[in-house]
Amino acid sequence: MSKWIPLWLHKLGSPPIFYRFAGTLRPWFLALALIAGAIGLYGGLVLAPADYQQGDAYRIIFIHVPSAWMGLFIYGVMAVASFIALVWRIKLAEAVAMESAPIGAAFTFITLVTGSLWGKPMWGTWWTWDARLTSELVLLFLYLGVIGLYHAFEDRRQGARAAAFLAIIGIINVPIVHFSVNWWNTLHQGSTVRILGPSKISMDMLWPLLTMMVATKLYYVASLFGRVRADLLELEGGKDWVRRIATGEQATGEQA
Amino acid sequence: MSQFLAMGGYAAYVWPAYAVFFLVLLADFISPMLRRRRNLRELRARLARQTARQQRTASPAVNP
Amino acid sequence: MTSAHAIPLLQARGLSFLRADEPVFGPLDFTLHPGELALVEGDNGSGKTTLLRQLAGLLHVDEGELQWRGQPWNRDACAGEVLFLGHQLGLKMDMSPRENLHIAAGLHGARDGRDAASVLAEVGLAGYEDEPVRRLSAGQKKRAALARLLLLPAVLWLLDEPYANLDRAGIALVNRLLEAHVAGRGAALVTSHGAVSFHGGEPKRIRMHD
Amino acid sequence: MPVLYALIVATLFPFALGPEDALLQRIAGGVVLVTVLLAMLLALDAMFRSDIEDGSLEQLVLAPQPLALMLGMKILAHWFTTALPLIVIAPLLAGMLHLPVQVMGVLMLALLLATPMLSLLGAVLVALTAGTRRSGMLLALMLLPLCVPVVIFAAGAVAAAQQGLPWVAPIAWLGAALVLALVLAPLACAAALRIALDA
Repeated sequence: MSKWIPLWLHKLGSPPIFYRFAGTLRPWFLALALIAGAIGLYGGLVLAPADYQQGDAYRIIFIHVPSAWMGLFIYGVMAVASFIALVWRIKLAEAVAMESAPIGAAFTFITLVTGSLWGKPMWGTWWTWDARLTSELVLLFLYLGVIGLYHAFEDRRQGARAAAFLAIIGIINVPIVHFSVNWWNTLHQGSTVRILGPSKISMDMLWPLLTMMVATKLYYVASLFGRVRADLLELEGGKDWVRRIATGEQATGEQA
Repeated sequence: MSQFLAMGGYAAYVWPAYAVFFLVLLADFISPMLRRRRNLRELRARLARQTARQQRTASPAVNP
Repeated sequence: MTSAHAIPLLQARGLSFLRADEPVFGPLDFTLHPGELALVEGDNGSGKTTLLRQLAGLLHVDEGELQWRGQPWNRDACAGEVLFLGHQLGLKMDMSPRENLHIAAGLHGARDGRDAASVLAEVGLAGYEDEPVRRLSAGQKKRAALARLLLLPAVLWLLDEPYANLDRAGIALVNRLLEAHVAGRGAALVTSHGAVSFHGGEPKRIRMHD
Repeated sequence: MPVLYALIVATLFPFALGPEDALLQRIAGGVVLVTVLLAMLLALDAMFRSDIEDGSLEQLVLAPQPLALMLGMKILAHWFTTALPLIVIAPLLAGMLHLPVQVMGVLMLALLLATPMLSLLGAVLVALTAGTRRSGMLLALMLLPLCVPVVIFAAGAVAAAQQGLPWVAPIAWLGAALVLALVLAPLACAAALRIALDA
């Protein structure tokens, strides 16, 4: 167990191999993400009926909920990659962790903005100190902390290791924040409005939602691959394989 | 169509939400592509400078 | 000079250090036995300080192998046996040399029969024991830091530019300390630009560039 | 210095909100807590700064003693010099904002449990930024998510006491968290420091 994990990781973790591997897979992931996204949005915006309580405003759910889910999911991926990076010092794991952070922050930001746009017609306010919204805001700050710490170091690998450590502290913190914010809400008897109550969600609405969740996941992989590829070129600037790419692409013309 | 765009009167909330979603993800997707282009350009410039330096140090030896 | 078959104190094979995938130095191969002094030679930016920090355990070993007394290097095995004196002297400016030595001795322990007063007298700081370090001259601060070498029971000294800021008498003092240390089966790695007049036999030389 | 800062911040609140007793009374507990937190944040950045600059942190890392234990002692010293003075003047600040006297005890208890938490958590983050140049703003950004639960429970206890509700539960949570942090934070701080100094 402790032997083959690093061995396997080292093989796929070899930057030139991963660079080619990610380069071939990325267009496929992107294409699948776009197809799934198109199907999901068609189902959500056109086919699904309006909600009997919220009218058409509920249609924000098809981007809001998948984004919220991605914000948490990417944080988990980042924490796992961070752990691998710290224990086995694998460059690729560092790149995966650090390049996941901006994507996760983007999804968390989308969650907050769309939640706010949804909340205005439903609650009559742009922002409420509801447990979920507050936790989401704290999550955004966690992401920003990781990104900020990463860029504060002059040596990028050192920065990646420090930020990876922060990411791991953060993942311990997320459930604690959620618990404490919940408790805080009961104490202060704040808004008890729930967008998604315990009510059952109809099938017409559920399948577009699930399709969108798949689409955002596929998109994450595509975006992550692109980012890690760019990162590896930067980190390995002195190596031969990067030089070959640099000189080779001049001949064939630039393509991403 | 216009009925679809009106979103039952909630167009002012639904469409901005979707716009934010797509714009943020577009920016997220394009930024590493730009970064990669810039890095490759810088790397090429560095390699060119290196070969230029080598030629400069080599030429006096040929032509003293 | 020393028996070749004895276990070396420190042995490096293909040791190098990379920063952002650019080699800072290396690969280096060298061995250091008890009773040996090695001079680390190289220009500015050749990685002398980096090498010393790596040997002290402040920087990780990525490429190459480092052995301590015949075993793979690890932090706990050589803790307390290595004394590192870097560009920053590690002196608290608001405390006196005596108090600074008390802290160091509290962390590392002290050699038998040595105390702060006697080692401070030996490095020429008699009468300055209780002056705040802040008020000492640069050379005197350096001497206060060198006093640690006399007080603490370390086998391997890693001295980064020990001659900097010192006058002629101070340079002689460093040489005297090194000679006594080597004579007592200690070992030392010293970086220096200037020529070193060392009387305890010919020192080893580690070249950073070849 | 942090004490003066706390005094200034607490003085500004009545000017901003008006000297109305009932209003000040209601926010007093929270204001004192946040003020103390900000004052501690101000001093946090300097926790290892001078030790890094004069090289004594390197000597500490290389000493043949458990690093976590030594850092624990440093954190304790930092708490004594920055947080304790703040706790001492906290009743004064609370009095200026008309906090009821009966609640004062709970406030002090909450501060006694919350400030060591902040010192411990802050120390881990400061250690992580040890290899960087200026870190003031970054430190605040990193500390905010970690101190949210601390602030919630500490202020929650005071608010509960003020409303005549049972306040033992949040205090107990704070105490439990503090015990956990006392054990784990020095270890995390040592690990973070080794990463940031790249050992």
